[in-house]
Amino acid sequence: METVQVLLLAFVSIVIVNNLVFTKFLGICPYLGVSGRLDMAFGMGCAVTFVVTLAGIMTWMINNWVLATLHLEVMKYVCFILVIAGAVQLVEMYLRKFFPTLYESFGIFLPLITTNCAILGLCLFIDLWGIKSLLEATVLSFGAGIGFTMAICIMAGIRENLQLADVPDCLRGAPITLITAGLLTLAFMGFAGMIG
Amino acid sequence: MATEIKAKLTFPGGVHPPEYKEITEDCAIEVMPAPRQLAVLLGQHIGAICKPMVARRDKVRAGQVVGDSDAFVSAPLHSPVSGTVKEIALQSHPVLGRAPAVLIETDIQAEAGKQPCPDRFNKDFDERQYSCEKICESARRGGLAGMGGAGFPTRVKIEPNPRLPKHLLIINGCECEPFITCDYRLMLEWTWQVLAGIRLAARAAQIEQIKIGIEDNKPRAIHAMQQAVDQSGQRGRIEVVPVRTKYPQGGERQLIRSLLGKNVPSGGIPPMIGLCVLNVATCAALAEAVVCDAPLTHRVVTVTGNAIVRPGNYYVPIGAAVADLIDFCGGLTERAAKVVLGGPMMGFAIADLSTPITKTSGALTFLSQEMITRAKYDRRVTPCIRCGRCLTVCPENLNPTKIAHAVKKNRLDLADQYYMSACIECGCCSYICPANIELTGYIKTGKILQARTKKKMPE
Amino acid sequence: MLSKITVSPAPHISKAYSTRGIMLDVIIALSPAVAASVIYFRHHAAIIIAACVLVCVVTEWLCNVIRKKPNSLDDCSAIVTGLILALSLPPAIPVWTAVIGSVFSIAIGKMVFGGLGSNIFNPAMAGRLFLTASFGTLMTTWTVPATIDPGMPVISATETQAVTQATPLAWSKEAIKGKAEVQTVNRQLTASFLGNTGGCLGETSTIALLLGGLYLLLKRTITFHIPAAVLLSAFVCASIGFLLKSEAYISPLLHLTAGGMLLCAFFIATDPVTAPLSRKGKWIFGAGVGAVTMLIRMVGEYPEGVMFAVFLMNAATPLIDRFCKLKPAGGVPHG
Amino acid sequence: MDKIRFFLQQSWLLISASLVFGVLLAALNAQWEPRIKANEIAKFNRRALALVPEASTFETIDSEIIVDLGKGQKTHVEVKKALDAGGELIGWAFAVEGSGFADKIRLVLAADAKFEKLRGYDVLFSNETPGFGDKIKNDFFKNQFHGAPVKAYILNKIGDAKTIDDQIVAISGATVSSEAVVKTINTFLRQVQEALRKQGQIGNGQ
Amino acid sequence: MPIFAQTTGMWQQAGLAALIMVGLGTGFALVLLIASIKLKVQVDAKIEQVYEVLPKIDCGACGFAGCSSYAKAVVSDPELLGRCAPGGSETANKIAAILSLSAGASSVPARAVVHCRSHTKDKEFYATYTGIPSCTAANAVANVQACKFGCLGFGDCVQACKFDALHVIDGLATVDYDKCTGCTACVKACPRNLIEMVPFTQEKMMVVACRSRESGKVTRSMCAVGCIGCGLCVKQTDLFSVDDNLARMAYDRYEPGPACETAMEKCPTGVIVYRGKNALPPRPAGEKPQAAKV
Amino acid sequence: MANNDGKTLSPGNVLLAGLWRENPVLRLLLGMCPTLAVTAAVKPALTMGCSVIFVLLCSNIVVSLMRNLLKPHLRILMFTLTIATFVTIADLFLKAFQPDMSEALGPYIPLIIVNCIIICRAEACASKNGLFISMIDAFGMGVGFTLTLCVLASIREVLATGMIFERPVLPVAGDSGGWFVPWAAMGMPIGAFVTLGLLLAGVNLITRRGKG
Ligand SMILES: Cc1cc2nc3c(=O)[nH]c(=O)nc-3n(C[C@H](O)[C@H](O)[C@H](O)COP(=O)(O)O)c2cc1C
Ligand SMILES: Cc1cc2nc3c(=O)[nH]c(=O)nc-3n(C[C@H](O)[C@H](O)[C@H](O)COP(=O)(O)O)c2cc1C
Ligand SMILES: Cc1cc2nc3c(=O)[nH]c(=O)nc-3n(C[C@H](O)[C@H](O)[C@H](O)COP(=O)(O)O)c2cc1C
Ligand SMILES: Cc1cc2nc3c(=O)[nH]c(=O)nc-3n(C[C@H](O)[C@H](O)[C@H](O)CO)c2cc1C
Ligand code: SF4
Ligand code: SF4
Ligand code: SF4
Ligand code: SF4
Ligand code: FES
Repeated sequence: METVQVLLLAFVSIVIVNNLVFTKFLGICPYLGVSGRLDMAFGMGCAVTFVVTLAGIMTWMINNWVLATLHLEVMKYVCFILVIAGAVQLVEMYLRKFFPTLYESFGIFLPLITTNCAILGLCLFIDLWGIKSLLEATVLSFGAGIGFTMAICIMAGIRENLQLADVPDCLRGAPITLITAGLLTLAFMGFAGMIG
Repeated sequence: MATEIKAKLTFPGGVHPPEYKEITEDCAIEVMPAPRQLAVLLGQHIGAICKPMVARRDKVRAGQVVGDSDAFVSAPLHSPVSGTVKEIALQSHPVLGRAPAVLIETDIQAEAGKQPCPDRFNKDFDERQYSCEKICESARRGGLAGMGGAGFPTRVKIEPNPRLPKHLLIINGCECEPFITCDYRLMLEWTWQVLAGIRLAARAAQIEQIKIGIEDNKPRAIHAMQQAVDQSGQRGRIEVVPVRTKYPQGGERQLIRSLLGKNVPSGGIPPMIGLCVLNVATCAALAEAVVCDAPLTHRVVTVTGNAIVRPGNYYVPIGAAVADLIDFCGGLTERAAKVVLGGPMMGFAIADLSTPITKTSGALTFLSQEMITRAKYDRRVTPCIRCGRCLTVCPENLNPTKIAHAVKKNRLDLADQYYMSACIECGCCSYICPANIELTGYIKTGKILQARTKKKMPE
Repeated sequence: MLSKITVSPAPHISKAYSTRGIMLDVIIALSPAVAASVIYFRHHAAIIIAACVLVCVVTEWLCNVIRKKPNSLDDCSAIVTGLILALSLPPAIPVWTAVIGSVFSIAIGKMVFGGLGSNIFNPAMAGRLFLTASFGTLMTTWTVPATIDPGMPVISATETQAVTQATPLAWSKEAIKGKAEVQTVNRQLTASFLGNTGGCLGETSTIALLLGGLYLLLKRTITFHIPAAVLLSAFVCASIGFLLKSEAYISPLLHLTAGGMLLCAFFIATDPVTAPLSRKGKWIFGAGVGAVTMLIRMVGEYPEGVMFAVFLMNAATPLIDRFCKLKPAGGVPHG
Repeated sequence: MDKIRFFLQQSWLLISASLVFGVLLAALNAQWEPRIKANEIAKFNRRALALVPEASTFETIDSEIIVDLGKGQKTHVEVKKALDAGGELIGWAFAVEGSGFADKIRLVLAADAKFEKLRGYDVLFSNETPGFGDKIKNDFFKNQFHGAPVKAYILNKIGDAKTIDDQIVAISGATVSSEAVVKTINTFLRQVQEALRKQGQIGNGQ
Repeated sequence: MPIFAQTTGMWQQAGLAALIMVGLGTGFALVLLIASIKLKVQVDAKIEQVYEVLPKIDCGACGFAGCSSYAKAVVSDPELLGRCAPGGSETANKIAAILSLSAGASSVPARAVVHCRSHTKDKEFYATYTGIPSCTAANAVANVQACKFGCLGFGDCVQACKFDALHVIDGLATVDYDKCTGCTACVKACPRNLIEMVPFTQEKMMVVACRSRESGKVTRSMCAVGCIGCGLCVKQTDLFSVDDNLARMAYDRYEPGPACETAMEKCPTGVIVYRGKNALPPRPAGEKPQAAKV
Repeated sequence: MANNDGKTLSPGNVLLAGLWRENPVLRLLLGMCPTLAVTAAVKPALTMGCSVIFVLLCSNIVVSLMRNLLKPHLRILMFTLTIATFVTIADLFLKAFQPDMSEALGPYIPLIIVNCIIICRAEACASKNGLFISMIDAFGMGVGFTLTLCVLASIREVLATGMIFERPVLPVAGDSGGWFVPWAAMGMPIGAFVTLGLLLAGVNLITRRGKG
């Protein structure tokens, strides 16, 4: 019962209270780049969720089972990124070959994700927070993906509306998106401290 | 005087503009003599534009065919007077801008002027003496086209269609537009003729059941029609149904929704759900065409508004210029700022007063500056404040502001996603918008652009 | 005679109200709350309100000048923003703070998005949030209404000087933490109804806000959907807490009358620009505002959650709109 | 064989780069690791030294000290002796951890030789909001603990921050962070005192 | 600190690190090699080519999910050219080159010509138009201006032109031939079909800048510079023809010469003008005709 | 673009490209995450910038040297491997010699690995150009990045704390009687986003005006 509660809190916390985009500035590039249309944003969100869950689990295992036992923490970053990049590339090739429709709808986002800080960032934060159970790491990774999806979908909705608005020329595109993102972080501030 | 009637039947959405019907509702139909010159436009109805059947300097008789087409969806055109064809030339058209027309110089000596013949009809009228085919043929030869606004050739509408069998005839006596009273006067004064037309239409279309929808702000018309139905022993078959006064109650889709609680599919037509909708004036014209063999050359026009000297309901030859009507009605007052062919909600603003009356022109409304800008600070347009009023009033349950914005930003794909094509252009959204945005205008524009990108409209 | 003739697409007549009319209505509806704030907080209130309105108007004018756009002041929306921002500020904040808030409201909250109608977030709340984030101490310093203490001290923000007069909601937070009696808090209901308690300028007097809200409803400037949804969902959430743990959670009625709940329900959440278009959307929006507010009030760290709730739901509005997309009366057309 | 050859043709670069980089990293790490370790200790020492300025070294005690965090969670505390130049015990210092407004808060606590009075605390790590919770780093708040008796502290919203006793005045607008500091100190301080006492390191077991 | 103080520990560590790295490296190299062979997917050659010139950093700046999806999109819709920010114009040009391989280039450039020369002062108005300022919207309203065929001047074509080559000058859409690329966007935009793509066989072309099919009398009453279909130009050269009250020029046969010049001079309303780069300003319009209407 | 193989590239041009014409943050919108995350104050921003210059320089050198040996399916892996190695070196260095900064920057130093600027330069410049041009390019891009970060950070730090480089520049209100009350919001995410947004708008204004 208690673990369930802990996991639930961890999930809510990473989705809302410690949302990677709003509080940790991670994954800003796709957040700005792929939030133009809702369907694209949702596809991106799904792809990120998938990869970040995978990456979170794999890096946790490598870190705790291999590197920590061998006292090779110095190899952490290199291993993390190799695992992420390799896995993403493999998954992409695999999807493209065997599930072309799935690939069309969400696999196209995969290559973009290797250079997405949210993935590596989450792995690093899991390490930094000293998460000791694989289950919690999994929940956190999945939650981070969900949090990213939520953020990018909200942004996409807003941007679709802004397309019809009379935004001053010099603010079109990235600037207004950034300002909107800033105001969004204000909205999520209300949840700060809710889960200790 | 009939008593107050409170109807319950209605549709969701719609608006309640001030009615202004009192200006002309007590003006009996008056015959307007033929003016010196008439211009019979060759495109007056939906469907193929007619080809001229006469040439320059030809003599024509009253009722003679001057234009026709072989197309299935079309109706012939007739000369309302005897006279000479002056020329065939471009003439201002309220919708098409400029369109070819047959210009006829009236032979004033020979022209007695056509009189309406409502006395030919009474309670003993029996439609069964006319065969279905004969009625359809008369409708076609008489050049009948819907007089409620769209001008769809009536023959096509009433002819039985095995693919789309019809089981109910709905007669549209709503006249929901402000100012207009021509249908009202018809129902009051030519009750029997209208009823005869209804029965003929039902016979032609082989429909047993008939409902006549009339807005509850016309208790006298409801009463008159009810009485006529009762007296002619048609009670079980024909039902006079009061509906709530609300614009656009007279839109056929809305009327059907009010009467039957059913929706006509978006972009579809009433026959798809087994219905036929006819306007009362169309019925009156049908009766005349079948019984008196008289083609559609004249119609009742409400000349109204607060900028005309002598408003009223007039029996006008089709092809008479707006200027002639103005002359006949004593001229415009100083305040005139807008001339609208039709009612203020859906009518077409014109500036060329030589524009002729067509089969679908039920009214001519002259508005003063105050009437146009009655609301608001000088019709200044502000950005949409997303108040949602336009959504609330849209009888088709659309999202007008989104469509209009999309059109404005040239995003026709987006406009389509918000079902631009389902708009009936009733104007409720523009009427209600506090920001004064011409939503209907944008939507119309969007439809035109859409049609052009699909290359349906070469011009 | 004909030189004056105009042509345009149909329709040729329109209803007799305008954007400006709507905004003026809101201003009228806010006047009881303005009056109450001046009664309770004297010249402090008057100065802040005047400053906010003035700065908002000037900022909008400046933005228009910079963008070389026609002047848009005559739609009066800047005045509404100024008023609502002022009414949501604590009585004792320095005027310069109000000025910064107003500039942020109009410049960042509204004009960068393209001005009236284009903004995603409620401008007044944007300003208030920015102030809260920047000057937390000043924004949580509640002075006593002048009717209780005519001297009404002006607070200088030293770092350890804490609450002067706790607001009902601050008490509620204490009660949740078990540091105050729920009963003592609940006894503030009457004071909160009249407005004779600590809080933001315009939010203290329930009766003034109700009056204004009623006016807006009667004039049909707003529809009942959003206020009803906000109050209902807040009431339900508060009741659940109250029923489960009445020793920690204050009475739902106090939750409705205290803090910015009514100001929000009638004036802030109803801002048409940042709320959904359709009726169904308005229900969802209102319910969301009520629920998030109560979540923050009862579980979160802040005593008051209205502005966060409104902001959050503003952000979700495009998605709600999309989710509640209307279907044409005759069904979706083919092709 | 061909396959292996082909594979090597394609991949020799990656493999050799891996080799080179791996060796490079390990070498650098070995080179710098002592420094990094020293930095960490230095950081603690710097903070602790500020609290116990007379100390010259801090020495970790050998015995285990376990603190109960409630809810069945326990943690190990590394307690250090502060020794002056002559090797005389002049105080105690140790790092503690609790959860603050936004993230974890890590503090250094120091007490006097008898573990009766607090020598104050300093922040090792915190992520509290700038302008709000990060005022727990400010002197006016920290000073309240300097010289305060080792007791369960009580947080008040109003009061005089200048008097040094068990009454702590909260940072205005950041009650949560203030509370977190007080709660963390309360959790650890007396348990450590108790444990040391039991081990006979202070007060001779009464 | 002495260099290589912990020599043994270090070499152990280095060995381990190298082992792990080499293991990972070899593993991935192997797996990816196999995958790249086994999972090869045939892609449209053109998309492949475009992809090759893209920076392949999948930054998403183009609004697409990575370079490959942008490559795919731009191949099917060349309007998306130039979205790649990191690649810049260099990349855009390369893509354009790839995409244009199939597009046959015609020898004579076609440029837009507005077939109206009526400025505000030349036109007759019956009324003030107060509706939406767009040509398409206004064209749906009767009598916005007397001539049903002339330029409305609300600039739908200006909006459509991506190259800033069109401007409404004094109520008349005017092409800037230094900028026009002949993309035909404006042709589609004009609701009155006034804009036609004319093959510019010469630096400047002689055009009949009118589309009015009204009778001469009516045209005169509506516009000071409209074609009245009098046929004087036809008498000079057979490059002109009149049909439906409107003179037309056979652009494909056009050669400058004295006959054309005479026709231009003889034209009573001056509707024959030059259009093109450094075309002379047209002859000033005659008197504005008296309003023939009420 | 600096990577045009046909044309000869002048070093000055390449350098300037990074500083302004193709400034990674302001013009290419790359590397947004660190830009936003570490600009609450100038010192961490500068540290971050220097780390990026170091990594960029090293990885460009390595990539440029082995540019002719790359196999397509292993290219990305090769790049990330190189970058990750140098990032780890930078991280170790900071931990050893700048422990405070290392702590302040936290995971954002390792996140340089996925900073789009570096992989973008590796791909767009180093893998196509010789050593010299690649180095110049790395230096220009890195300095452009650092300068932008510093501009952003100084605006934020002044408004959020009244200080620059932790030295007071505005008299902060308090017992000593200053007038400036710090805008804490500028130190929070909102400050980062809005300041960068307005900065970008300013840049847009300048460049569009330049084009006429
Ligand atoms: C393409 C088309 C086909 C139609 N076919 C029929 C038909 O078969 N039967 C019929 O009764 N009406 C038909 N109509 C007429 C419509 O039912 C309707 O009466 C007409 O569009 C005018 O309606 P409105 O004034 O509400 O626009 C047709 C209309 C259109 C545009
Ligand atoms: C918004 C709107 C309002 C209409 N109002 C009326 C009306 O008041 N009376 C009427 O007879 N037809 C009205 N019509 C036309 C009807 O939809 C329909 O075309 C007509 O009743 C069919 O009969 P007809 O073919 O005999 O004209 C309206 C149409 C629309 C789109
Ligand atoms: C942007 C923002 C950040 C805040 N950060 C903190 C914080 O880090 N620590 C804290 O204790 N309170 C913080 N607060 C304030 C608390 O949420 C809350 O107002 C306080 O705990 C109770 O107020 P009081 O001190 O007036 O009782 C913050 C408030 C805002 C608006
Ligand atoms: C009912 C109503 C409520 C409004 N509430 C607000 C508000 O809470 N905050 C605000 O800045 N403007 C408000 N406005 C004014 C206006 O809509 C606002 O400035 C726009 O968001 C600016 O685009 C309101 C207007 C109306 C009609
Ligand atoms: S004009 Fe169209 S969109 Fe507007 S209310 Fe009528 S049907 Fe709806
Ligand atoms: S009625 Fe006008 S202001 Fe209101 S939502 Fe519709 S378009 Fe916008
Ligand atoms: S839209 Fe195209 S064809 Fe027309 S003027 Fe502009 S560049 Fe020329
Ligand atoms: S040429 Fe056509 S589109 Fe252009 S302004 Fe004239 S009428 Fe409008
Ligand atoms: S820098 Fe973070 S996703 Fe690109």
